[in-house]
Amino acid sequence: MTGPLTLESIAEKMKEFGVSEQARKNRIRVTTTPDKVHDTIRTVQAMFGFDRLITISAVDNTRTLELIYHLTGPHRIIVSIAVELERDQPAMPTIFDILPPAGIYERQIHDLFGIVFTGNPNMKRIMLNEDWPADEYPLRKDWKPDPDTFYGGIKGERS
Amino acid sequence: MPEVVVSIGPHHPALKEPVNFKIIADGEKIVRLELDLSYNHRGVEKAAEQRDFIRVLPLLERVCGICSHSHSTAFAQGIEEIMQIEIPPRARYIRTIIAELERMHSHLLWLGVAAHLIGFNTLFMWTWRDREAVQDTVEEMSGNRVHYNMNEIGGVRCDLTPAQVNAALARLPNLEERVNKYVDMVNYEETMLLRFRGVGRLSKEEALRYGTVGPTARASGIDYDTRKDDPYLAYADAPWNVVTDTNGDVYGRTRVRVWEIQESLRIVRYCLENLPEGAIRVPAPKNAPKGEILSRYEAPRGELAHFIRTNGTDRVERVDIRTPTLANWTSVAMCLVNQNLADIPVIVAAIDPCLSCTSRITLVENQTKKAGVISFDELIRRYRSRNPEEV
Amino acid sequence: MSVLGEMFENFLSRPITILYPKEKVPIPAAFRGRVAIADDKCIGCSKCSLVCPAQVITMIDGPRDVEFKGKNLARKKRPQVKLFKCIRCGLCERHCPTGAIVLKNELSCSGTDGEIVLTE
Amino acid sequence: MTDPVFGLIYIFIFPGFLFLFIYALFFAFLDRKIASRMQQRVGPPFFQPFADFIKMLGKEVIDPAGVDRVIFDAAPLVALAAVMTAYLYVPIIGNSPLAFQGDLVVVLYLLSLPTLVLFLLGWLSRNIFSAIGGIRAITQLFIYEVPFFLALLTPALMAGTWSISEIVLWQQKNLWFVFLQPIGFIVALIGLQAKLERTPFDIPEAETEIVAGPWTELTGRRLAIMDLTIDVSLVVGSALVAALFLGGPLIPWAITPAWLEGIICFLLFLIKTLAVLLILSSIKVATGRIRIDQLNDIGWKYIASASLVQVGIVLVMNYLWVYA
Amino acid sequence: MAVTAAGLSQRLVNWARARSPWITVFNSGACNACDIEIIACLMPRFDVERFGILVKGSPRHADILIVTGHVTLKQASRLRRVWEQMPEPKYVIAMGACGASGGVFHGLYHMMDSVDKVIPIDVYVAGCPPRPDEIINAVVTCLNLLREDALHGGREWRKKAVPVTRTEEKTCGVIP
Repeated sequence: MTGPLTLESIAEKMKEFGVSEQARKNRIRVTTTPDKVHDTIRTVQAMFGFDRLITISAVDNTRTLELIYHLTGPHRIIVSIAVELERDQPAMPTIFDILPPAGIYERQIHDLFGIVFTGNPNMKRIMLNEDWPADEYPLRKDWKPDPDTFYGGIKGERS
Repeated sequence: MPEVVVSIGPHHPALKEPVNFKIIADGEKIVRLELDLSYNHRGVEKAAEQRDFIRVLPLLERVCGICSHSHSTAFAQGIEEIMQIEIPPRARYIRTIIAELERMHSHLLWLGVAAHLIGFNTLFMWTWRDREAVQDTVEEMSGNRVHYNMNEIGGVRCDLTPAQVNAALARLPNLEERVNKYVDMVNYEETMLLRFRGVGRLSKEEALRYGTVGPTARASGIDYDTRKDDPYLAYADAPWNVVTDTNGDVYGRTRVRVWEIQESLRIVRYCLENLPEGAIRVPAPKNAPKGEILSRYEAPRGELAHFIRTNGTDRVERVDIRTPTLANWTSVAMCLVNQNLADIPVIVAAIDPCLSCTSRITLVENQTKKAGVISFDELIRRYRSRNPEEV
Repeated sequence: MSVLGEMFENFLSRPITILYPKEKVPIPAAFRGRVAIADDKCIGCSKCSLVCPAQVITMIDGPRDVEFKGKNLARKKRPQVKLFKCIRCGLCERHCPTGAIVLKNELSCSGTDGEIVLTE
Repeated sequence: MTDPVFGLIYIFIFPGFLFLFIYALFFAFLDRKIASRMQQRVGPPFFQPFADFIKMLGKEVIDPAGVDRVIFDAAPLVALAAVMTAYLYVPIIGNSPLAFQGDLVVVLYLLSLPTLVLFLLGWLSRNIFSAIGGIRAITQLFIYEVPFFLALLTPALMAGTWSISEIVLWQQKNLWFVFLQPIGFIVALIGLQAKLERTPFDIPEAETEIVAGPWTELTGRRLAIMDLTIDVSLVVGSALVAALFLGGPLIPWAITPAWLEGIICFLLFLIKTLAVLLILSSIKVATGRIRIDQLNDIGWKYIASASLVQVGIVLVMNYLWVYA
Repeated sequence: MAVTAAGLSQRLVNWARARSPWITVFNSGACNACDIEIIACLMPRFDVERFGILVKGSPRHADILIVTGHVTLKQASRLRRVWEQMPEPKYVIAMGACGASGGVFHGLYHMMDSVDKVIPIDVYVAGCPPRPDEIINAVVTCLNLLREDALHGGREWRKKAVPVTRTEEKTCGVIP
């Protein structure tokens, strides 16, 4: 598999989906838009055999919510596909249909960041307690726990 | 026979960790199930954002008690790569030794627990007896049996003295002999064969499709091992092989694990004998530059991935921990359908679930093939009203 | 039935159990056990309290003159550790400039009061 | 059984209730001790089962919501009474004074009662684990009972009597049945292991699968009595196997003072039951639990056919014996 | 000294209780380390069966509840229920730093911080995780406490009120 497949060729191909750069050895980072994620993943899957989803990471960088899909395959190259979403009412098409393990990661992100993955058949509350308030997402940067509520809160961390 | 709902967990003798299975069973056969794994959610990721690099390592170590070294090493090597510092070779070797000792103790532990789950307490006792040798070694080296706290950004906390190295080397021959015995036992012991063969089978295609990692994947014939694919620490130097098996069932996973103990012993022996001289740490800056990294590490259960993003301060902006157990859960849900009620603990244990790692997770629901007589919620409600005592 | 041989071998041999309260289990020298604070060495710098991940070290009033690098210092505070809440990570020992706070290779006690504090 | 005082002593003190109680607890201790020594551990002290029993008697009794208290209290007592009664027909020192033609069948049925009681308790507990455990117990009963009965009936066929004491007498005159019917002996041991729900047949109370099966909801004295029942049936079962296959307490020659003969017979009884216990404990330690469907498979395919083969051999031997 | 049958039987029961502590382990969301060390106690090296300790699956059979770790919100109600299911007399051991205060997780958003906000704790063990010998020490401490309680005729003398939490209110709504 590794013969003609080089980092450069993959990076070159990925240019059509957005900004593509070679981050460090064996890593490619592609920045794209939400509507192209599905196509990008399909393309890397079909053309270069990226059949394994390592994880989906969500980051709140205070301006936007960022989703990063990490994929790898038998050639040991990791491609990270990053997209940015708006902070209010973030929505994202699911990739559950092409990569079944994504279901778990998507629901986890939904719980902690409030990103809705449209098309995921099972978007129930999973990680937090049953009586956790519906519109509070603890891993967002601006989330501050209410010290009076039942769920305690992060007590003053010394800096 | 009507379908019954069996709710196993979160407090159940087979499960040392809280997890809940709602199993809809037809007699002894499982029709479908629902897993709820989030009893361990603590919010470690949020806390990690608020502590500096010194204090975050003990926190990440306590994400999980069995693979504690994995988490802190994955994090430390990610931060070191962002800071662009190279740790000294001696520190690399010491980290490798601890990592492989941890893998050995984890696999021995798993073998014992798997034996316990099929009621084979003798093997349980024996493996845990022999595991004590590993634990003693680790305790001598690091000062704690479980949470070693060996890592620091830029190296390791304490050095190995020649006496410790010799004591560890002296324990290895006995351990090797015992592990060879376990290889025999796993291959020829009748009750284990009866209970493990053909249970929870995953073909190579399914294992790939459901994204399994670690021994679960390797038992299905996928040679996916981060230590070889993306060598870190001292794995490029040491002589060892990736172990695979083609069975794909619990039996295969057991065999892969016992063989991996043998490989780990080889790595530990190599590292102890070729321990380089020199410093054990380099000074690390207080703040890390801006950057992001996906740090991969082969934990005992499979590939562990830490996605770390830093923002130029002394803490991370985000650390996203993808644990091997999480990657394997989808396959468990698939394995369990149409199996026996009695096999649930074995199948679930076969991926060596580490739920506290998976602290933050999930529920997989299988699409049912068979329509029940009454609705699922109704079943649950009826069941609950009948079983107020149920935990 | 490959276990039968070893089973009867074990049956006839002595158990390997350490009869704990009577015989002590060997504790390695590196073992990180109970916290101990040497009051005469402590210069009250609060580093241990800042670095503790579990936040179990609080600084209480403890005025005393201590010697540090040949100079006499008038320290104001000294550390106090909540014994049952210590996670024995060893960070305080690693960051203490004078070696006043150490994790001894001793076992901690068990007790009925979770708030026990340790200052000496 | 003409003398009422003797009858009372026989039933309540020796070898009846009191002795049986002590011996059963001792048996439970030995069972645990052997297992722990085989695992290179020290194991419990000798008073452990007694302390457990007393402690459980002193614990709070909790009624699970919605259960019938009377049945829940009475069922363990019925089980205990059944196995204790069964013990009275097994020869301990010489022959049982209560022996009658056909007591073997009575003993076998009395020994089956604890399983039925367990099923009842599991079903009444209103706990899903207990119910599954109860169903498993009754399923297992159907599997092992046939081979076990067949295996224990072959000595009766050969001796031509349905009384345990007379079978023992027959062995005194001829040969122990363990040499004549080794297959039957093995099947009987396996059946006994299954009847007592010990590994590899602890399917109904599989701890790691269904918590404790029918036992889950039992607390306090109910649990104590059920535990004692299992211990007593261990004694009765091994005494039965010792009597039917190992020649029981009788020795082939007579010893002049009757009291000395009594003591020797009693020692023989102890040694033989302990030998059976050692075998049973070894089986327990050396195996893991099998699944109920595997038990079904193995039970009907191999164990039942083995016992049938034994019956056939016995019939042929009987034929040859009579016409020889 | 008057020796009554009732007094004797009470002494017998107290003797038996101190010699047959059956434990059940509840993982209230801990990191596994404590659970591993508890199982390590059962192993040939330490073998707690020589004290009569058995690990039971059903809380109905147990005398001592060992809670390993801090209590996550989701486990709090379950912990309370397991504790309520245990028959009297019952004792609770909180394992390690997490049991006492949440340890390194002290103050995180999805946690109750310490076990005694949910159920009363009798014995604390220090360590993260405690060594097996420390766990044995804790059980011994618990048995001493049991003897003392027997002298005082109950645990009330220690004046450990059962804490009332919001979890309890919630739980009581579920359990009939």
